[in-house]
Amino acid sequence: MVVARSHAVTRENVDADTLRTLYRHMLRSRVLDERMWVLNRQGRAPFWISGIGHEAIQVAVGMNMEPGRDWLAPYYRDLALTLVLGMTPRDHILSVLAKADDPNSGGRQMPAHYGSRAHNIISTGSPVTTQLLHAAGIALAMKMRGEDSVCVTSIGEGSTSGGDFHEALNFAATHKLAVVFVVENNGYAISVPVEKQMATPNVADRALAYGIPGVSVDGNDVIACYRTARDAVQRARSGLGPTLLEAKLHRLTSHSSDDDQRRYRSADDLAAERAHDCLPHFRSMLEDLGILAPGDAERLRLELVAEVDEATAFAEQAADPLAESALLHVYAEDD
Amino acid sequence: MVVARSHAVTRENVDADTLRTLYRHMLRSRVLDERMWVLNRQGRAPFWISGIGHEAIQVAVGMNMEPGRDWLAPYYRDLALTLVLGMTPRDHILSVLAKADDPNSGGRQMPAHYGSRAHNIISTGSPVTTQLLHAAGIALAMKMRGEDSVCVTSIGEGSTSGGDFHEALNFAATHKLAVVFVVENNGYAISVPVEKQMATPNVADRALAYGIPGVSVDGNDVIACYRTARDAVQRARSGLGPTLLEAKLHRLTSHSSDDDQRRYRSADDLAAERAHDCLPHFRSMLEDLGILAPGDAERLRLELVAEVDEATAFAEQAADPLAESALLHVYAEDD
Amino acid sequence: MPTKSYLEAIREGMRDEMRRDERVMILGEDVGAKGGVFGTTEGLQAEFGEWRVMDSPLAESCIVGVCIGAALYGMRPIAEIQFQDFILPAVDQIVSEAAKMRYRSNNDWGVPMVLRAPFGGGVHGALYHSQSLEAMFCGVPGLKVVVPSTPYDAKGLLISAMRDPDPVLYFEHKRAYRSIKGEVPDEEYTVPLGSAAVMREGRDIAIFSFGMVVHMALEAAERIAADGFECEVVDLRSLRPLDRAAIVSSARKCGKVMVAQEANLAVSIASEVAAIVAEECFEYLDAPVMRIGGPEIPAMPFAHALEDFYLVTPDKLEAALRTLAAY
Amino acid sequence: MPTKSYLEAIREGMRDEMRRDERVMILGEDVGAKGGVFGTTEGLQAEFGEWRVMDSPLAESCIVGVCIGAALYGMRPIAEIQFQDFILPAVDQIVSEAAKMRYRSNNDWGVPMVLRAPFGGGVHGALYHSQSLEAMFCGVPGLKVVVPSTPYDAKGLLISAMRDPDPVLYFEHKRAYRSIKGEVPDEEYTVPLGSAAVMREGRDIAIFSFGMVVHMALEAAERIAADGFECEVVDLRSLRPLDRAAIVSSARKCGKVMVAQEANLAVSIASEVAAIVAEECFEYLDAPVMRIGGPEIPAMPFAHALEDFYLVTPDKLEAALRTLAAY
Ligand SMILES: Cc1ncc(C[n+]2csc(CCOP(=O)(O)OP(=O)(O)O)c2C)c(N)n1
Ligand SMILES: Cc1ncc(C[n+]2csc(CCOP(=O)(O)OP(=O)(O)O)c2C)c(N)n1
Ligand SMILES: [Mg+2]
Ligand SMILES: [Mg+2]
Repeated sequence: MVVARSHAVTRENVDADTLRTLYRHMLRSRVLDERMWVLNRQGRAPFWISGIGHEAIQVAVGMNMEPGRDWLAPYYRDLALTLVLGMTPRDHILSVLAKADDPNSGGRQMPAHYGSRAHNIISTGSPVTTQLLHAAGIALAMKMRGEDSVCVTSIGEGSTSGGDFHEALNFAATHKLAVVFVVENNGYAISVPVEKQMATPNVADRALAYGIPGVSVDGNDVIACYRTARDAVQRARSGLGPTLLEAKLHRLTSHSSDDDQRRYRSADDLAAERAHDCLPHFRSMLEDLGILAPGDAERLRLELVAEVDEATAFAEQAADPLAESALLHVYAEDD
Repeated sequence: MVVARSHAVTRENVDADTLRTLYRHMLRSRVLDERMWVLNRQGRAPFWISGIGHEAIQVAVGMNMEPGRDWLAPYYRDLALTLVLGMTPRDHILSVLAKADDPNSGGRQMPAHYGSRAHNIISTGSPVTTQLLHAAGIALAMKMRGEDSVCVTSIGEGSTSGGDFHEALNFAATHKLAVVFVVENNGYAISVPVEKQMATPNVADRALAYGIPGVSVDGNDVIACYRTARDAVQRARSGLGPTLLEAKLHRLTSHSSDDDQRRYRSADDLAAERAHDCLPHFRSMLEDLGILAPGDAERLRLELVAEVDEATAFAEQAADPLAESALLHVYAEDD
Repeated sequence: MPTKSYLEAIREGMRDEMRRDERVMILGEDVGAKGGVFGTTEGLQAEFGEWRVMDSPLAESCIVGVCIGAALYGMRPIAEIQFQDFILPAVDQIVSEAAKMRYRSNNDWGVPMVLRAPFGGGVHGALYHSQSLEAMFCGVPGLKVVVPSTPYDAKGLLISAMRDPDPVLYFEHKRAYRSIKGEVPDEEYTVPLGSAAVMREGRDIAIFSFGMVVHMALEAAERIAADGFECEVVDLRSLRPLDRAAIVSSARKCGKVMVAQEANLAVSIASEVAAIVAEECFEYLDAPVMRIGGPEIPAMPFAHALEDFYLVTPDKLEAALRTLAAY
Repeated sequence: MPTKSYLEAIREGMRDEMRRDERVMILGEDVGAKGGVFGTTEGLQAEFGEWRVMDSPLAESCIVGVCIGAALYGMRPIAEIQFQDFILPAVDQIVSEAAKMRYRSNNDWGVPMVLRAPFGGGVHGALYHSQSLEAMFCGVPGLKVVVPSTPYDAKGLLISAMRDPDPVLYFEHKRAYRSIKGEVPDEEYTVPLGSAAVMREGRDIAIFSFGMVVHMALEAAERIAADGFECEVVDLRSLRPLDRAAIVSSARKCGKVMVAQEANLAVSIASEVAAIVAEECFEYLDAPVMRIGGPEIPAMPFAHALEDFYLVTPDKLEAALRTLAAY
C-alpha cells in the first residue's frame, strides 16, 4: 500500500492548462450538483444523490481516460466523471426530472444511475458492487481483441464489503486485465462508518489479497489524484494489470435527499469535514500560483451557472415519457 | 504472511503421546477413506469424495479443538477432522451407503456432507464457501454470550474465490471473532489449477486484506500443522480474532469418484505428488525417533482395519430410509 | 385499543420480543444509529446495545449467512435487508442454506431466523426500490413467507415469525409504513403463520390479494357494492404456505375469482392461487379466473406516468371487477 | 439424418457457432482441459484456445458478471454454471443486471448472453445436484428461458439462444445427456425461442411438460392409448415466454389438462400453465386441471428409495392420466 500526496515536485509535472481544466471540470460538476439539490428542495425533483466532495478524484481519473476508447462502469456519485467523459448538464437534468429524452434511462431509473453508450459508460443499476464484474468482463473482451483500452470502474468503500468486489478483483488480477478500480472512500456507507465495515485502515490494503498495487490518495488533493490516476491508467494500458486506487475524501452532503446525516453524525464532525472541501483548497492553490488570475474563478462560475440555467430551462420543457412506453425495450424485439 | 515449517525445535515441543495420537488419527481416517473407495468401486456406494492427502492439517486442527465446546463448520474433505471430534467410521459408512441412521443426513445428502449436532459440527450442503459465514455467525453468538469457545471452518483453495469468503473474513475480522479459517490448498479445484484461480502464490496472502494473520504451512508436515493450528486456536480463544490458516497439500485422489484426474493432469505430476504423502513421511519420522517401535504401525493398521470392517458390516445391515420419510422434517412441525 | 401505524407495529413487535427473549438480535445495514432507512429499528440500538442491534457491512449474503450461523448456535436473529430488491445477493444463503438446513440434516439442525425486507412500489423508488419479489421464495420448500397488510397483523405475524423454529421471510410493504394505521394492542399477541384472513365477506366474487393491494381491493369492493355486487376480500397474509382451505372455501362460495397483486403475473402468487382454484373448484366456477397485476416489464420505472402505468389501483380493480361481475 | 445424443447436439451447437462467430466464448468452471464435468465442452478448448474457452475461478457471480461485461463490449458469451443448483450465488447478476440492462438503459445497452446449466434429477445427485430451479427465473421479465427435451431442439434452441440479442437461460436436463438420442442435422439450423412443440397429437387430454418429463409423458400417453384415450403431448420448450397460443389451443381442443414437471408445484411453471388455462379455457374444460410434480420438500434426497419417491415416472403419470380420463 502506497500513500500518494502531492507536493511541489508533482505540481511541476502537471502543466497549467491541465490544472485549469481540472478546476473547470470540478467546478462545473459542483455547480450542476448544487442545482440538483435546489431542484429537489423545490419539489421539482423527487430524488438526488450527490457527488459533492468527490469531484477531485473523479475529474483526475476522467482526465486520464481517452474518450471514445476507454470505458467506464461508474457508480451513483460519479457526476463529475461522466461530465469529463462528455455527458452534459442537460443530460443529467433531463434525468433528475425523469424526462423521456434522459440519455441515462429515459426517466426509468432514479437520477444518478449513469449510462451512455455514446460515451462508453455502461448503464448502472442500484445494487452496488455488481459493476466491478462488468468492468472485468469488458477488460477481458478488450484483451481478447488485442486492444490496449482501459476500463475504469468506481465504488464506495462500504460497497467493497460485498462479494462481487472480491470476485472482480480476483478475476482481473488473475488475468492481468486493464481495469482501474477506483474506491471513493468517504468514510460512510449511509450511516455506517468504515470502522464497522472493515478492519483495515485503508481500502487499498485489500489489493494485497490479489497481488496487485493498492494506492491510497488524499481525495481532496486533485493533483495527487491526477498523478495517481495517471499511473494506474498507464499501468493498465501497458498490460501490467489492474490497480486498486483509493481516494479518501468526504461526503459533504447527506447520503441522499432521503437522508439526514445529522441523525447519526455530530455537528462538530460535519463542520470539520467542510474545511476539507477539495474545491476552495484547489482554487486558492491555483490563485497562489497565478494560474487563476483574480476574478477568473468567479467568471468561470458565472459561465457555468449560465450553462446549468440553460440546461434546466431546456429540461423543464422536455417531454415526459408516455405511460405506454413503459412496455417498451424489455427485449430487443420491441423495436 | 508467515511460512511455518517444522524443525527439530518444534518437534521437541510436541510430546510423544501427542505424536502417536496424531498418527493414529491420520491412519484411521486413511483406512476408512480407502474403504470408501473400495465400496464405491464395488458398486455398493454410488459416490465418494476423499480426504486422502488432507489428513495432517485436519488432525492437527482437530486435536487443538475442545470437543463439546468448540464448533466446526467443515467441508467435504474433512473426514479426518470429524473423526477426531468424535464421529465414527460407523457414522460415515452409514452415510456412504445412504442408510436411515446416518447421523449426517439420514441418507438424504451425498456422502461427505458432514454434520452432527452431538459433536457441534454444523450440517454442510454442497454449495461451497457458504459455511464460512455460518462460522462467523456462530463466533458472533459465542462472543455475545461472553464465551471463549472457538469456531473452526475449512474450505478448499478454489472456493476462496467465492464472494462469501470475502464477506466472512471481513465480518470476522471487523468484530475480532473467534474463527479459525482453514484453507486446505491442494492446488486444484476439480481440474482448475490454482494459477487460474488467483494471482497470489499463497491463499494466506488474502488475510492481508482483512488485517488478520495469514499463515501458510506445509500440509504434509503434521507437526508444523499442529503448532500452527495451536497458535491460531489460542489466538481465537484469547479474543485476538480470526486467523487464515493455509495448509499446502495434495489431493492424492481424483476430485471424486465421478472424476478421473488423468484427463487433466500428467502422469509425472501425479507420480511426483504421491511422494509427498503425509502419512508414510510421518511414520518414518516416528520410527526414526523411536516413538513407533518396529511393527507398531502395522499392528495399528490392522486394528483400524478391523474397526472399519466391523463398521462396514454394521452399516450394511442397517435399514434404508423409508420412501415416505422423504416428506419429513421440511419444517419443525413435522415432529 | 390504541391506534398505531404499520411501522410502529413492526417496531413494537421487535422491541417487545427483544425484551422478552434475549436471544433475539437484529443485523442489517443502518439498523443502528440511523434506525433503518425507514425508521423501523429507531431507538432499538439505544435500548439493546450495539451487539443486539448491529450495523452490518454492506453485504447481504453476509447478513443472512451470519444470522444462519447465529441461529444454529441458539440465537433468534432478525436479518434486515434494506430493500427487498437487495435480497438477491443473499439468495444462495436463503435457498441453499436456511431453507434446506433442517431437511438436509434430517432434523438435527434448524434455522430459527426472521428475514425482514420492505417491498413494493408507489414511492418513486424506481426499478430497484419498488419490486415485489415474493414469488422467487414462495416456491421454496423449507421457507415460510408472510406479508402483513394491517398494523395488527404486522405485529402479530412478526411475533409468530420470531418464535418460529424455521426461517420466515417477513415482507413489509414500504408504502404501508406510515399510510396504514389501525388498532394494535399494547400487549403481546400472535397471529398464526399459514392462515389467510377474510377482510370482507361477500358471495359474488372472491378477491385474493396481499400487502397494499388488499386495501385497494377493499376500496374497489365498496365501490361495486353500491351496485349490488358483494365481493369477499381475502388477505392471503401467508404466501408460503398458502391457506389452501381458505382459498378453496371462498372461491367455491363465490364462483367467481380474482387474484390481484402488485408484481407481474408470470409464475407468481397469482398463478399459484389460480392453479389451486383450477384444481379444486372446477364444479363451482361461474367464470374464468381473473388475474390482475403488474405488466411483464422488469420493474417499476421512476417517472410518474410510468410508475402509475405499472401500479394496480382501486380504479383498475373496479373496472376489472365490473367485467368479471358481468360475465 | 445422423443420430446424436442430447449432449453431442449441445456441443455441436456451441462448436459450430464458435466457428462461425468469433465473438462467441465460454466461461465456466472446468470447461477447459476437463471439458466440463459432463463433457459438454470436450475438445472445445483444444480447438478455440484458452481465452475463448476459459476455466473460471470458482465463483458463479463472477462467471455471470464477467460475461455481462463482455457482452456489453460486444462479445457473445456463454456462461456455464456447473450445476443449476449453483446458479444461486449469481442470481443478483442475472436478475438485477442481465435481465434489466436493456430496460433500464431505455434500449441503449443489451446483454446478448447465454447461460447454460444442467438441471434435474434421477442421477443420485442428491439435494444439490438434482434440483429444477427454472421457476425462479421464469417470472423475471427481461430473461428468456428454454429447456430442450430432444437432441434436435438442443442444438436448434442453443443456436437461437447464441444469436439472440438478450440473455437466454438454457437449461439442460443432465439425465438426457447420454440417454436421449435423436436425429440432428450436421448443418446449422435454428429452433425459434418462444414456441412450444406438439410431440404427439390427441383429442382427449392435453399434457404440458418439458425436459425429461416429456419423454415420460409420451410413454404414459402410449400406454393409455391402448385403452382408447388419445393424449396430446406438448413440449413447452420455452418456459419464458410460454407459448400461450399453443397452450390455449391444445387445452381447448382436449378439454382436459395435465401439467407435469419434475420440480415441486408451488409457484412453478405448472402453476402458470394452469393459471393460463383457468383464464382462457373456462368454457372448454371438462375436468379440473391436474398438476403433477415433485413433493413440497427442499430437494431430491440421495438414498434410492427417497429419490424414487421424489421423481415423476411414467407409472405415476399413467395412473394420474387414468384418473383424469375417468373424470
Ligand atoms: C446490494 C445493495 N445493498 C444495499 C443498497 C442500499 N444502499 C445504497 S447506497 C448504500 C451505501 C453505500 O456506501 P458506500 O459504498 O460507502 O458508497 P457512498 O454512498 O458512501 O459513496 C447502501 C447501503 C444497495 N444499493 N445495494
Ligand atoms: C457454489 C458451487 N459451485 C460449484 C460447485 C461444484 N464443485 C464442487 S467441489 C468444486 C471444486 C472445489 O475446489 P476447492 O475449493 O479447491 O476444494 P477441493 O475439492 O480441491 O478440496 C466445485 C467446482 C459447488 N459445489 N458449489
Ligand atoms: Mg462511502
Ligand atoms: Mg482444491
